[in-house]
Amino acid sequence: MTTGPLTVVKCGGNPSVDSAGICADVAGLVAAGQSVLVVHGGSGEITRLAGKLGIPQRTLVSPDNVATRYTDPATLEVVVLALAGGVKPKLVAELSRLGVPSVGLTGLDGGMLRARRKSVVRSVVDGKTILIRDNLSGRLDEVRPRLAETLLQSGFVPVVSPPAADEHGHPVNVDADRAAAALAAALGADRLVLLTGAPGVLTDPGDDTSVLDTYEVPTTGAPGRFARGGMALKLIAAREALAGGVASVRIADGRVPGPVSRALAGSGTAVTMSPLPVPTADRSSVPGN
Amino acid sequence: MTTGPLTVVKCGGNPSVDSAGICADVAGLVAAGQSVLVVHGGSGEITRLAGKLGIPQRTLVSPDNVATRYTDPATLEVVVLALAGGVKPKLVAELSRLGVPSVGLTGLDGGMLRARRKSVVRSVVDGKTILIRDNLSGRLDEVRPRLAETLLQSGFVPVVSPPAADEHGHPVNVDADRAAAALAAALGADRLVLLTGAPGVLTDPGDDTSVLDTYEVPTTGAPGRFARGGMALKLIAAREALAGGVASVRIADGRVPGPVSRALAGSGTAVTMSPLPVPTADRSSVPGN
Amino acid sequence: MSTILACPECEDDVEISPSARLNEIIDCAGCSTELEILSLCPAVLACAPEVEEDWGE
Amino acid sequence: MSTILACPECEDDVEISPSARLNEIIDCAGCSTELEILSLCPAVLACAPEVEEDWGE
Ligand SMILES: [Zn+2]
Ligand SMILES: [Zn+2]
Repeated sequence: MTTGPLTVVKCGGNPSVDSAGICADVAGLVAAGQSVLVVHGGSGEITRLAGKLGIPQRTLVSPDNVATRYTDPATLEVVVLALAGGVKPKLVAELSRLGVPSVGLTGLDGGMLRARRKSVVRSVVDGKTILIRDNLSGRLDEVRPRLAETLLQSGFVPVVSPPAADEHGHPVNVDADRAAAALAAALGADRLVLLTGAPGVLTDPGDDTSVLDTYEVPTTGAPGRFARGGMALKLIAAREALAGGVASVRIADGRVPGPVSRALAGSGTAVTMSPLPVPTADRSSVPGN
Repeated sequence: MTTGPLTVVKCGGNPSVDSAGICADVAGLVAAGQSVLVVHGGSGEITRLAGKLGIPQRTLVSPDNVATRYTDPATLEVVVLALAGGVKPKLVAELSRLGVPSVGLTGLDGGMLRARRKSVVRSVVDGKTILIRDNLSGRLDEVRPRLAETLLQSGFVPVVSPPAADEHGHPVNVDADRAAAALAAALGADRLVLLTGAPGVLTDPGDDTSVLDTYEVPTTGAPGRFARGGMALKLIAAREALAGGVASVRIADGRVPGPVSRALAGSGTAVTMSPLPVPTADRSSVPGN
Repeated sequence: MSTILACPECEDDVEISPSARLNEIIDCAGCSTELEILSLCPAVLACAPEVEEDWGE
Repeated sequence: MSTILACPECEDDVEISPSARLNEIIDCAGCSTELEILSLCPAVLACAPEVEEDWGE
């Protein structure tokens, strides 16, 4: 029913990100005849619910110093509860109140997000490298876009989050930024907006005014010298979207009023990829359709 | 994509109901070219999660002795967590493992289920009738079937549960049996199967062999003398489906292997409605489309 | 000790027992109106709101 | 007291310190193979499984 450009918006689990403002912007885009797909995380809600349920939260730190949530089976249950039962119905209800027909989905629905579970991961604990085998997280290796396409064509706004399904059909946690990038690529989206708790890519993480207008990620390997902490993940997600054919990828502030419209108007950091003639590994790992 | 008959299956929150068997039956129907929509409750999971979260569960008993869950705001949050984040992803994952592309939905998605919140309800406490004003439950008054139709036409099995949205777009709990009946009527379903923790309508609730082959509900008022406890709700739901044009409505055992195929083969109780020439109030309260 | 109030509908005496509860419904003996106890101390009565009768909810 | 085991790859001595942890990775000084401590008491070593290197996960 809609024929305008498709924008994929990822809003974080950062509690400071303004979900009401995001929903209002989505409503504006939809009213203007555009298509939108929303991807969300929910780290704040996961932590809150895990605390209430008395499930200890641990962090895995890889030997190259990337921190991720240790998703043991009890934590995966909390992740799904918090995302599918907490964050998502609130976003859907808010969009609905704004007159936007939206549909909450996880990667399990319609077999949309498929991941390969990492059966063994390394984590650094007290300076020692330990192998962890019960971590239920994975790397996205396939997007089946038919469900999202069907809904977008009928004028619905899909609201998507982890988990994905592993090779045996069991839920696994995946990175929501990279899920947004993979969906944007698979759906042939025109734009990907990754909202975060910072004004964009900063040269000095302590100085919000050090935001870069543009940032060029290398086609392979580490995403570069201003990629610290969670920003490294976002830049890898951005690269995957660019490699998958998404023309415009921006990392922008989710804490301001009208965060999506501001980002689309040019605030935040536009991510580009240094050109390379050969196809990258990332491109082949996320099929376009 | 499917052109066969549409069956709506309601599976209860009763932990004894065999959800793996239900999913296998749904897969069989889909493989045979039929369409299926699943509606689920989750009272067991709601009670379990409320207990873990330390949220006391109370029951409202109406002056005519019907018991319902007291859904204060904290309980509504648990209801949504348990249904959308607990029961539903497990059903979707199980169907997916069986090769059935399914999509988990609540009544909020696509504005599918609309309810009028009962701002005041009566409850009997210690022999006194008390008015309760913070109960977030409502009576379904509109089904917007477009989302479910879109998914069914594309070959997906919708897996639906409460909550519904009230007149202000806020979530409210609704009875899942009646939601199944309203969806069956609105979608023009051929068959409604209400699975429960009993072999059907019993003349003696203590004797599983006292199951009736058929049960005729009056067109209005109390559903009759064998309608005790939760069975009264199911018979009212059955009546609403029949009044809405669903040709076949059965109440059958969800605890046995192959519960759906057994019910469709004639086990359990077929519910009929005593004929009455004038339209009933129930018919007008659940529009067909 | 019971409290005596006037029925807001017919002004007959209505007795509120010491065991009465907030939001309890009592019937006026004079006019049969259903009254709700809106407050216990001080005792306040009002006509009870109509509640939709709905089989099975 | 440290335990000494033979490297399953090159049979060189590998020292397991008293502070070693289950599933810890240690490098064999002789052949540089990564070894995993599969059990502490008794100490058991095996070649560590390959772990996919994946930036950003
Ligand atoms: Zn009176
Ligand atoms: Zn060695």
